[in-house]
Amino acid sequence: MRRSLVNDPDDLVVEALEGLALAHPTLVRHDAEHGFVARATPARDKVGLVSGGGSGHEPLHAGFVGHGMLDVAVPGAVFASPTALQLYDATRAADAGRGVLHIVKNYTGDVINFTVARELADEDDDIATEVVLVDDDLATDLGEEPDDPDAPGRRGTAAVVAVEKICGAAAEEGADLGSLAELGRSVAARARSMAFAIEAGTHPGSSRPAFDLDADEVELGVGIHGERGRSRVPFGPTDELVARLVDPLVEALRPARGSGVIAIVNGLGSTYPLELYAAARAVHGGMTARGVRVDRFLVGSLVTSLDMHGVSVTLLPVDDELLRLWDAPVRTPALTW
Amino acid sequence: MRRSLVNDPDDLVVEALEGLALAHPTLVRHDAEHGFVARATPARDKVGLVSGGGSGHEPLHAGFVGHGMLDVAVPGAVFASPTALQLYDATRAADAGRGVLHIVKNYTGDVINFTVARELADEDDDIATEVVLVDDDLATDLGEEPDDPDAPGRRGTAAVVAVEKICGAAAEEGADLGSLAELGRSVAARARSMAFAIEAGTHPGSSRPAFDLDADEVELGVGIHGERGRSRVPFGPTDELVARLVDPLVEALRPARGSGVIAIVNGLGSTYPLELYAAARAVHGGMTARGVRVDRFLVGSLVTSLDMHGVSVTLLPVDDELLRLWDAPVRTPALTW
Amino acid sequence: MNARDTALDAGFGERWTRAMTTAFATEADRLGELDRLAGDGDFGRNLTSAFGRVQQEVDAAGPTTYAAWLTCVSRGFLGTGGTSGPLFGMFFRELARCSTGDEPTVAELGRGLSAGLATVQRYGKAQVGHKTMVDALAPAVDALGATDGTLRGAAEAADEGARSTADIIAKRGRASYVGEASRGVLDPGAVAMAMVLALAADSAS
Amino acid sequence: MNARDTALDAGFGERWTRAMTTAFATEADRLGELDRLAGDGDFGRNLTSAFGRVQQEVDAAGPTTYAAWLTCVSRGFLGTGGTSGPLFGMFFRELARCSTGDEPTVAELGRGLSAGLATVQRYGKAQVGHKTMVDALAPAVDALGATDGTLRGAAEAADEGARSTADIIAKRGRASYVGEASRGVLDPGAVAMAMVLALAADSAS
Ligand SMILES: Nc1ncnc2c1ncn2[C@@H]1O[C@H](COP(=O)(O)OP(=O)(O)O)[C@@H](O)[C@H]1O
Ligand SMILES: Nc1ncnc2c1ncn2[C@@H]1O[C@H](COP(=O)(O)OP(=O)(O)O)[C@@H](O)[C@H]1O
Ligand SMILES: [Mg+2]
Ligand SMILES: [Mg+2]
Ligand SMILES: [Mg+2]
Ligand SMILES: [Mg+2]
Repeated sequence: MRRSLVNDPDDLVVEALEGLALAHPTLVRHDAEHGFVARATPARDKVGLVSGGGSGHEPLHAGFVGHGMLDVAVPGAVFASPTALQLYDATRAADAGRGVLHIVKNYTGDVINFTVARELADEDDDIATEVVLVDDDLATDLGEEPDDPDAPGRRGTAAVVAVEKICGAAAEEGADLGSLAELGRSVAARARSMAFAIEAGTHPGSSRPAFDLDADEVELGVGIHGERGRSRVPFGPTDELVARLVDPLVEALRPARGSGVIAIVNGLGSTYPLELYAAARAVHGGMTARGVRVDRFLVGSLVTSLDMHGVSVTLLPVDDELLRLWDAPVRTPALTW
Repeated sequence: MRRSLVNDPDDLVVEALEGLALAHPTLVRHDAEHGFVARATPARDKVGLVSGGGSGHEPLHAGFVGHGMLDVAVPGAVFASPTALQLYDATRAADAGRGVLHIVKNYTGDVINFTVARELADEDDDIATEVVLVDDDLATDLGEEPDDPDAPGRRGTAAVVAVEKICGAAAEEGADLGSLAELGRSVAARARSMAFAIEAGTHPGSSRPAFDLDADEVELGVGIHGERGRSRVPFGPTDELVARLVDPLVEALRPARGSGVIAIVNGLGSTYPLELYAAARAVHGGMTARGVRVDRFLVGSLVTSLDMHGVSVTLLPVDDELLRLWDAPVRTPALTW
Repeated sequence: MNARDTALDAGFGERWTRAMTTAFATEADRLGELDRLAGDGDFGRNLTSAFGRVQQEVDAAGPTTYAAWLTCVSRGFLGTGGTSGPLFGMFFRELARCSTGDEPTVAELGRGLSAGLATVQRYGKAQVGHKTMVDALAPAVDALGATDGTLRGAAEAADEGARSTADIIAKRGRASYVGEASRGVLDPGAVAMAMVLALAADSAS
Repeated sequence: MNARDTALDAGFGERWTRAMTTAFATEADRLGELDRLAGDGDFGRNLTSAFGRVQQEVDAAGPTTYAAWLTCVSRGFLGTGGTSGPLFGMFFRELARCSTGDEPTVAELGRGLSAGLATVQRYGKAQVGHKTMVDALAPAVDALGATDGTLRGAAEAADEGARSTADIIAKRGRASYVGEASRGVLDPGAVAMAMVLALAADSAS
C-alpha cells in the first residue's frame, strides 16, 4: 500500500506551484491564470527559454526557472502535456523581443502542443521561435532512421537538464535564437540516458505503484510516466545495476579514452542520497575504468517520476566550451551555483 | 516489500561519502582514514564548525560542509553515533587556531561521543571547544525541567540546519567561539520542530519499513531513527496533517502577530516535491491565518530518515540579525545561495 | 447550383457548436471507456473539459459569425491537454480560417475539412489505417471533395471510417503502446470525429 | 602490608588486555543477544569491533607499560560507536591515567576504578539501579575501597551487581525505551563490566 500527501489530487499541481512561489518569492512567480511559472523578475534583452511537460517530474521544470536557466516553465497535470494555449501564453510571456526557444522532451503530446503554440505565436504575435527536441533515452532507441515518420523516436528524459542549463547560460550571455537552437540540438544529440527502477511511482490518489516488481526483479530501461521498461533483470548490488546503465551508454556514445563527460546521476523520486551517491561512485568507477574523465557530476533527484525508486544515468560528452557554459552561474529553486 | 540500492550494506555510508567527494571535488573531501568529510580548502582564521551523527539523514550533515556552513561533518554508521575518536580527529582538523564549535543533535550516543571528543581535544591538544545542543523536537517535549538529570530531553532534528547555517555565517564573519556558542544556543532554544510520517524508512539491507501503518493511519511526532511517534492519527488531506504540526508548534512558540519566522518544511526521505511544496503552502496558510509572516522558507528533503515518507515542520522566530545571517552566502553540496 | 456551393445559414456555427456541446456531454463517458480499453482513459475527460472551455470562450467572446463560433471551439480544445486537444483545436482553427463571410458555404467547409486533415496529419503524422481520428476525417474529406459530395455523405463516410478502426491495431497515440490489445476496440478519436461530422450535417439542415 | 598496596607485576597490563580480548571474542554473541532482548542489539558487535581496534592499537603502539596497554584498550573503545564505546573508552582512560609507574598497585587500580566510575557517571548520568554498567562498577569500587578490599572481592561485588540488573527496568540507554520488556534480561554492559573486573582479578594472580 502506498499513499500520497494530497488534499484533492486534482489540486496537487496548482497547490505545489503556489508553494514553490511562496518559498522562492525572489526567484519565481506563479501565473495561476495562464498556468505557468516565470522568473520573479523577467530577464531583458535575451532569448526567452521555455520548457514544460507533464507534472510529477519535479523539480523539473519549474525548479529550473531563474537566472542562467529557464524563463518560463509550463506544467501540465501529472504525466500530461500542458495545453497548447498554456504554452502559447508562456511563449508570449517569455519573449523579450529576441525570440523564444522551446526545450521539449520527446513525447507526442508535448511535441504537438509545443508545435501548436509556436505556430500560434508566429501567426498571432509574430514571435520568432525555435525548438530543441530532447530525445536521450537509450532504452527507446530502436535504431530507426532519425527521419522515419513512423518512429516515435527516443523519449526525452534527464538530458533536458543539461540542455536547459547550457542553453540557459548561453542565452544569458546574449546568444541569438538560431545559435541557441543549434547549441541545444548539439547537446541533445550528444547526450544519452538510461534508467532502472526497483519500485514504480504511485499516482497521487492511487494506492498502488504503476507496476509491480518481485523481490528479485529490477525494471531496466524504465521511463518516467509509469510505463514499463525494456526488460527485467535480476536485482543485485548497486555496482552491478549501475553497470547495466553505464555499459550500454558507453557502447552507444563511444567516448574516447582521455575524453571527458558530464554525468547526471539522477534519482527517480524516492532514491535516497546514500544510495544515489554510492551510484555516482559506481558511475565514476565505470568511466575511470574506460579512461574517460567525469569532468562534472550532477547528483540528485532532478527528473523524477513521483516517488519511483531508481536511478537514471545521463552521459554528455563535453568540450571546454560546454564545460564553461555548464559552470556559468545559475540561480533557480532547484539548482544554484 | 521495500528494497535499498546497496552493494554490501556495511559499505554504503563510506561508498556514498566517496561519491559525495567525487561529485563535489571543489567543495568537500572525504578523509577515509579518520572518517569525516571536510572542506576541500580548509578555512583560515575562523572558528571551526563540526557537526555529525548517525548516517541515514542525508544530506545532513556532510551535504552542509562548505563556505558559510560546516567545516567538518562526521558521519557514523546508519542511525549510530560517530565514535569519540572520529569526532576528536575531526575537531583537530577543524581547528584553525580559534577553537571549534560542536553542533550536536540531542541523542545520548551523540552527546557522549562529542563530549569525550571535546575533553580529548582540550587535554591532548589544548583546543578550545564549545557545544550547541540542538533539541527542537516538540514531540519529545515532556515539559521536564531543563536540568532534570533523569530526563533525556527533546530530540534534535531539522532545526540543526538552521543552527549550522546561522552559526556558519557568523563564523565566516569572524565571530569568536563564545559568541558563536551563544548564538547557536539562542537559535536552538527558539526553534521547535514536529513531524509526521505515512510510511517508515527501511534500513539498508532490510525488506520491511521500521514500523507498519494501516492505510488510515499516520504516525505523528515521529523521530528520524525508525522509532515510533507519539501517537497515531487518522490519515487525511495535506492541509489537515500539516495543521497537526503547525498547531502545536504555534502553541509552544506563541509567535506574536506581526512577527516573522523561518519555516523549514522538510521531507523525510521519499516525500516528493509536489507533496512537499503543497505542504509548504499549507504551512504558509497556517501562519498567515495567525498574522505571522514566513520571512524565509526552506523546503526540501534535508534531514531525512532513509526513505521515510513524511514531513517535518520547523519554526524559528527570527529578528533582522538572524535573517541577515540566514541570507548570507552559503556554498555546500546541498545548500547554496 | 452544386450542393457544394450551398450557403449554410448564419445560425449554422452556433447550432453546430451547441449540438456538439450537448452530444459530447452525453457521449463523453462512452468515449472515455474506449480510451480506457486501448489507451490511457482520459479522452472522455478531455472532451468534457474542452467543451467546458468552449462554453467559457463563448461567454467571453460572444461570437456572432460562423468563424467566431468555431474559433471558440478551437480555443476550447487548444486549452485542453492530451493529444486530441491540440489536434481537434487546430482542426477547428482551420475550419474557422477557411470561412470568409458570416455564412459559410459547404465548399468552404470542405476546404476547411481538407486543411484540417492536413494539419492533423502534419502534427500527428498519422495515415489512414493507423487507428486515429484520421480514419474518420480522411474519408469525409474525400466524400465532400467528390462531385456532388454532401455534408451528409461526408458524415456517412466518416462513420464508416470510424467503424473500420475496430479491426486494426493502433499505430499512433497511447493506444499504439498496447499493441494487439487495441484490436476490437473502436478508436475514440475517430468516433468523436465522425460525431463532429454527423452533427455538422444535422446542423446544416 | 595491606593488600591494597600490593604491586601488580609489570606483565599485568598485557595479561589483562589479552584476557579481555579472548574472553569477549567468546562472549560477544551472548552479550549481543542480551542487547537484542532489551536494547538495539549492537552491543556484541560493538565489543568485537572495539577489541579489533585494541589489537590494531597494540600493533601500532607496541605498549610496554601498564598505562600504555590500557591506553590501547581505551582507544579501541573510543574508536567504537554506541554508548558503551565512549563509556568504556573513558573508563579505561581513567585507569591508565591513575597509574604512575610500570607496575601499578591495587590501590592505584582502585583509584582508577573510582575515577572511571565518576567519568562514566558524568557522561552517562546513570545511578545504581538504572540497569547499566554502573550497577556492576559501583559495588566493585565500594568493595575495593573498603579496608582489606581485594581485586577478587571487587570482582565478586561486580558480578553480584550485574546479576541484580535482571530484576529491574532500564532507566538509561536504549533499553530504557522498551520499559517493562527489559525486566528479566541482564544488562549486557553490566555483565561486560563484571567480566572486566573478574579478568583483572584473574590476571593479577
Ligand atoms: N498521432 C495522432 N494523429 C491523429 N490522431 C491521434 C494521434 N494520436 C492520437 N490521436 C487521437 O487522439 C485520441 C486520443 O486522445 P486523448 O486521449 O486526448 O490523447 P492521449 O493519447 O494523449 O491521452 C485517439 O483516439 C486518436 O484518435
Ligand atoms: N547512560 C548510561 N550510563 C552508563 N551506561 C550506559 C548508559 N547507557 C547505556 N549504558 C550501557 O551501555 C550498554 C549498551 O551499549 P551499546 O549497545 O554499545 O550502546 P547503545 O545503547 O548506543 O546501542 C548497556 O547495556 C548499558 O550497560
Ligand atoms: Mg487518452
Ligand atoms: Mg492522455
Ligand atoms: Mg546497543
Ligand atoms: Mg546502538
